[in-house]
Amino acid sequence: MLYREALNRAIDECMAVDSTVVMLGEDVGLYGGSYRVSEGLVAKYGEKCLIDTPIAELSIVGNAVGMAIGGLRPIAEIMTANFALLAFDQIINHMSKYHYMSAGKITLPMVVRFPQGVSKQLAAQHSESYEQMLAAVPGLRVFAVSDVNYAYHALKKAILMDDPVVFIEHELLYNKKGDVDMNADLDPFKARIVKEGQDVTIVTYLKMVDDVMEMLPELEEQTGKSYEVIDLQSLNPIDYDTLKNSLEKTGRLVMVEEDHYMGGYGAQIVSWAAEKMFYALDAAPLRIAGKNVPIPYNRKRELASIPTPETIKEEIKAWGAENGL
Amino acid sequence: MLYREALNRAIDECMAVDSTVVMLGEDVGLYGGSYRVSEGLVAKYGEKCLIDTPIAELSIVGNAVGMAIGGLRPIAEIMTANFALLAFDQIINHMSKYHYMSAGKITLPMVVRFPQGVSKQLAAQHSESYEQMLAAVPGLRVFAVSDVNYAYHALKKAILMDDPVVFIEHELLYNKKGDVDMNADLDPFKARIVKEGQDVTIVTYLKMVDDVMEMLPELEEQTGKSYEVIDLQSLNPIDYDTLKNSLEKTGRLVMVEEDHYMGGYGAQIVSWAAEKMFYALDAAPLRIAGKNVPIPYNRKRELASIPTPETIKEEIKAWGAENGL
Amino acid sequence: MDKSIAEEIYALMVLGRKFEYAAKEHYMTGEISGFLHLDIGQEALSVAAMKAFDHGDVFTTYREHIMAMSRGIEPKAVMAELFGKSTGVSEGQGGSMHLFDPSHFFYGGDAIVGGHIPNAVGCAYARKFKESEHGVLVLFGDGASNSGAFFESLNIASTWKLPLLFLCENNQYAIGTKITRVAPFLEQRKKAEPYMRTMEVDGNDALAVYECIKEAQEYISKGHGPVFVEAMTYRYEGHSVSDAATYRSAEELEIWKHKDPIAQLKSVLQDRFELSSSDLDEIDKKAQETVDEAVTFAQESPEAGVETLYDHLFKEVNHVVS
Amino acid sequence: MDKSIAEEIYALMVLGRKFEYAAKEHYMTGEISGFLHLDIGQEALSVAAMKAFDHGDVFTTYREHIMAMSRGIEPKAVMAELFGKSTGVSEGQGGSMHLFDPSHFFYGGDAIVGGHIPNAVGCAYARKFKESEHGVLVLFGDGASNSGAFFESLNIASTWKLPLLFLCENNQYAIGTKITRVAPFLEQRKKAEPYMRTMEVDGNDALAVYECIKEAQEYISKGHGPVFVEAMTYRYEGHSVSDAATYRSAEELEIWKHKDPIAQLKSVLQDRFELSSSDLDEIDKKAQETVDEAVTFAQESPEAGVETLYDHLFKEVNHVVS
Ligand SMILES: Cc1ncc(C[n+]2csc(CCOP(=O)(O)OP(=O)(O)O)c2C)c(N)n1
Ligand SMILES: Cc1ncc(C[n+]2csc(CCOP(=O)(O)OP(=O)(O)O)c2C)c(N)n1
Ligand SMILES: [Mg+2]
Ligand SMILES: [Mg+2]
Repeated sequence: MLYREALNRAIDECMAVDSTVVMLGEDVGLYGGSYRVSEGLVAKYGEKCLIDTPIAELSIVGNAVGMAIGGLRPIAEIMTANFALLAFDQIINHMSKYHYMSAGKITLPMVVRFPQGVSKQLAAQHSESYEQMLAAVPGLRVFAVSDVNYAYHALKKAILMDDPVVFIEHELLYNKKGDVDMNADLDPFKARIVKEGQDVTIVTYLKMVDDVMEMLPELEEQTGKSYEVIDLQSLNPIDYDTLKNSLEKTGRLVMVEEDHYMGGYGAQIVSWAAEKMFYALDAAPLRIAGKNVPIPYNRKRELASIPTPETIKEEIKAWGAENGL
Repeated sequence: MLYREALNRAIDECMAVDSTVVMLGEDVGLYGGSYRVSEGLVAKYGEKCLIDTPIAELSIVGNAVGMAIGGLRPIAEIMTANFALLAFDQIINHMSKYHYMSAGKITLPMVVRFPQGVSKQLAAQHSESYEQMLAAVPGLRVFAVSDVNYAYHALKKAILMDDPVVFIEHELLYNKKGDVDMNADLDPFKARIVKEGQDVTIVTYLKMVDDVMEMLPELEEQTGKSYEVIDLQSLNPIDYDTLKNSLEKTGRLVMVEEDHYMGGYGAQIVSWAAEKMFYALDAAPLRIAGKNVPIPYNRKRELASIPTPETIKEEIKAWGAENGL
Repeated sequence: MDKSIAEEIYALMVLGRKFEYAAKEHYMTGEISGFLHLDIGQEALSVAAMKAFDHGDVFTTYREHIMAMSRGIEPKAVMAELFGKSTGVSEGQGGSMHLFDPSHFFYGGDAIVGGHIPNAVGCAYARKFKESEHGVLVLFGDGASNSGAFFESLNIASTWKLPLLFLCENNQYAIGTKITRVAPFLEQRKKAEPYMRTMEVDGNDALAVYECIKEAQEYISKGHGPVFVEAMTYRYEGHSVSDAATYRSAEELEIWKHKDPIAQLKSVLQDRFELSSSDLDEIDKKAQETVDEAVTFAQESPEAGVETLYDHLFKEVNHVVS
Repeated sequence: MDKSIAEEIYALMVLGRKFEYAAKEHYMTGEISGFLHLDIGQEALSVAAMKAFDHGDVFTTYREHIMAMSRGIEPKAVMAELFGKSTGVSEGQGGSMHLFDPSHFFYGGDAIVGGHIPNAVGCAYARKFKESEHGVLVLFGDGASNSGAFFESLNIASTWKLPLLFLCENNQYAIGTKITRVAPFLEQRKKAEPYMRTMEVDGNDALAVYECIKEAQEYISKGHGPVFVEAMTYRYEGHSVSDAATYRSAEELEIWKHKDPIAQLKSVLQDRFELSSSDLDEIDKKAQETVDEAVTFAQESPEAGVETLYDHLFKEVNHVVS
């Protein structure tokens, strides 16, 4: 099934088992969601559970917080990451803090979902990534799942658990195909080893997992080395154990992310490795990330502003050569 | 003069030389600003230039963007960092992007200022720091100046230059005393070496500079080592050259920041050092940062959630001992 | 209006005022810290609205001690919260601005101006969804009535016909800024007129507030959608205890002190309900005792230790810790 | 109404529609990408408003090709922008949604619904500050009329008495959602009534739009403060070219096609101003030529190279680069 179908399935099943699960957002009801994630659900659960909202992102998240206080399990959909900025007050000042500030008296079982990243020429106001901001907020759990099967299980977990979750998707993943095993017992808080390897650990997440896997056969062939690829899945908390085990084996770290280099999420991973794994590292780590520019409309420039399979491969090769790999 | 007086002086002088400089925000006019930064200015320049706004942060920044388009040089004041979240759409989707998206046709000579950080028991919705989010936005310049003299010069530069600037202050710095040399020719884009040293480079900024300097004599005495303290001042761009020179000399890096450890701004500095200075480092770097919790009201817990001179000193000593300093 | 209700409201108003003065006193000693927003002068509104709105959820702002107590939260637990003690209503995590008690359906103390209004809208949606008897009351100031969060909420609550009572406490000032300098008119209810029924009430007249909120509660509970009540009032103290309030004239303050809500209700109790001065003294005395007890309780209570700093960060404990 | 103005408006409407169809065609070939929002069916409003508002700044949305051309920006420069070429009005950095040209006082193409309205408010403040002749026009949709940014702007523009013309293009849909499902009423001008004068106009009647905007422009330029104009209209195409618009009935679309703005103005030109069919054919022909030239120009123009990726990130070049 497609990635978006897996998300749809997860929401559908949660609504079936728990009548307090509702979803709200722009065009999520009759229209079925702008990326078709909620397609068909309004016919099954009605407009009471699939709530078309005005274009008012602050309220979408703010209302979801209130619904959770009132005993529902809301899933708030924001059409695109850039619009989530309008809801940052509600996400950061309210959703992330009420449980702690109330000493646990208020519980917010809710999810905020949105797609992010560079799709195709949507320009600067529709192409950004905000995991570096949201994963840094205490009191939130942040998922960014690349695998279709894990996406299904992670979203179910996010909806049915009692803590507030930000669930980040990528516009280019919605039509990705994959098998979903509904009975699998998966832990979305654990990082996923996509491919085992001996010489270098590549840490990445979301759409970059696919870009890394795309160039990997060539990279391995051209360098004669073997690379371990880790998909973080949960950006907060970070499964440091899995990273540690891998780095102890390889001694070399490459971090790949789509977002801008300056202050990007990967800085946390690399700085952690420098602090806690310094003596296990055999070489300087490498961060591959987007350029520090707003995303241009022109396709060539757009592609030049983010990592692609080709540039990832070339950067790793150059780094390997410089660092005695 | 006091830090807040230095800021006042900078604004005053800019308004005196350029009649297009205006300041807007809640209580900035008749009240003189909640931290008294604009005190007395309305009497000199009138309500046309000191604009009291409604409580509508999105509009405060959004209006400032439009004022800049219309030929003014607005300074937008947000009372506290947490409220700036309401304006993140305008800061990130508009202020940072119009110049680039328009291929330079639109210019936004504007400043957004706000204080941040833990003051005294203001609780979770009034105590946060957002430099990690804003310094990561391409198209913005971000200052966070600790020194009174530099604060004066940096704010003048920010107001009179043509690029959009986020100017971050700290609630506990406003009453800090210092001398201002109006004729000095200072470059606020350069990091400031607060104290020279040989064995360890401590990188920090804003209020933590003072906390580091407070414990430094004891630390040096107790460890018998000499520490170089660097105040970043400009968080974007980063003056990597100054850091590089220092690390080449000391081979050891400690990064101190008040914000939460997870994804904090310091991760960028440490990850950069790991990437670019790896072979110059003699030991694992250390990041000292706040705990990953919203800031509690209770004073003891509040203090336990952020670095203090005492904990900074103890963490550095323990790290030094573990890393053969 | 029942005598016993009037008396109960009066007793809470007296308690409230004494509580606020005690809080101020212990702020000066340093036992209380942070921002402390006193409700003195506005007791009629805070108490009578809570008493009238007897079934439903309440969302309010950082100026909420008296509302919390009127909802039934123990004065001790409120004072201990101000002292940052673990016996406080939010165990010292929140302080004066953040008093949460779902067992009293009280979600009080949001410190983001306007930020709690969308939360109240969502809660009203949940109540309607569950076909509950509960409606929701959301209190906010004249300053909050300029925020995007407020405006979006008027529109949404009206579209969804929610059982939501918007209660605007118009004390004419947002910190140092007079409302008429940052809005085109004094009466904030005009903003709600395109969307819903509006009502106005003298916020210093406790019994009028009581009747008005009762009527509004009945209206929303009948499924007519939201309603907007505006109450004019005035705070005697500065915005918070660190504000000297030099932006207002002494005359303006005097005018309002002549309309003092406690004095007004006192006359009514004496004239209409024939309470004797010894009855009134008794109320006073009991209030003072309660406040003194609350202070002693707060002083003697323990602080939460720093070893539990990570408690309540999440409800579900995860095996992977960041 | 002057004949030459009516003719000019008609010519631009015809040009606009042909331009939009050409853009759609070249989207299908892949030469244009991203989001492409067509203005077909709404040409009367887009053209006549721009022609009437002849001195002042214009802030608008992502559905702005026709407005940009009506403001005087070359069709070539607009088409080249859609193609992502360096000869485009934003040098290919912005694309269809971001056409900026301060030399024509056109700040068009914000892709954050409602996000440009506070910018327009600020610009109007600057114009008033400088005692300029300029007022500001801000165009937005029915969907944007639910956003906090919009509501805050009504309040602020009214408080500051700014020379700002709010122009609501009510085409009844925000992507797939009918406005009456997410607002309590169809007429969005009701939201502005507490704050300012409101006017309504048939958005498909170009001459009526022209007269109305002229009147509104005069009103704001006289210092009366802001004004709100609502124009009802309808888009024939989906929200963007990737939307099949299955949420509307064929009948509804038909009803609106009977009120086609170009056909309406054509009759007026024939009946009232006695244009011959050869005059009209000539206009058609010229429009087609202009569009064809624009496409050829766009196709033949160069793309900006990736080596200039960092150009225009900042205006002031700093010695320290991040
Ligand atoms: C979003 C936001 N902006 C600014 C502030 C700072 N602030 C706290 S209270 C206040 C005034 C609020 O006035 P009003 O709504 O009238 O309530 P009152 O204090 O009069 O009860 C302001 C500006 C804040 N807490 N939140
Ligand atoms: C803040 C924000 N939220 C959501 C979107 C996605 N979006 C783009 S256009 C649109 C509908 C806008 O409708 P309306 O204002 O009526 O304008 P129209 O498209 O009808 O011209 C939406 C929801 C956006 N671009 N920005
Ligand atoms: Mg007030
Ligand atoms: Mg529309």
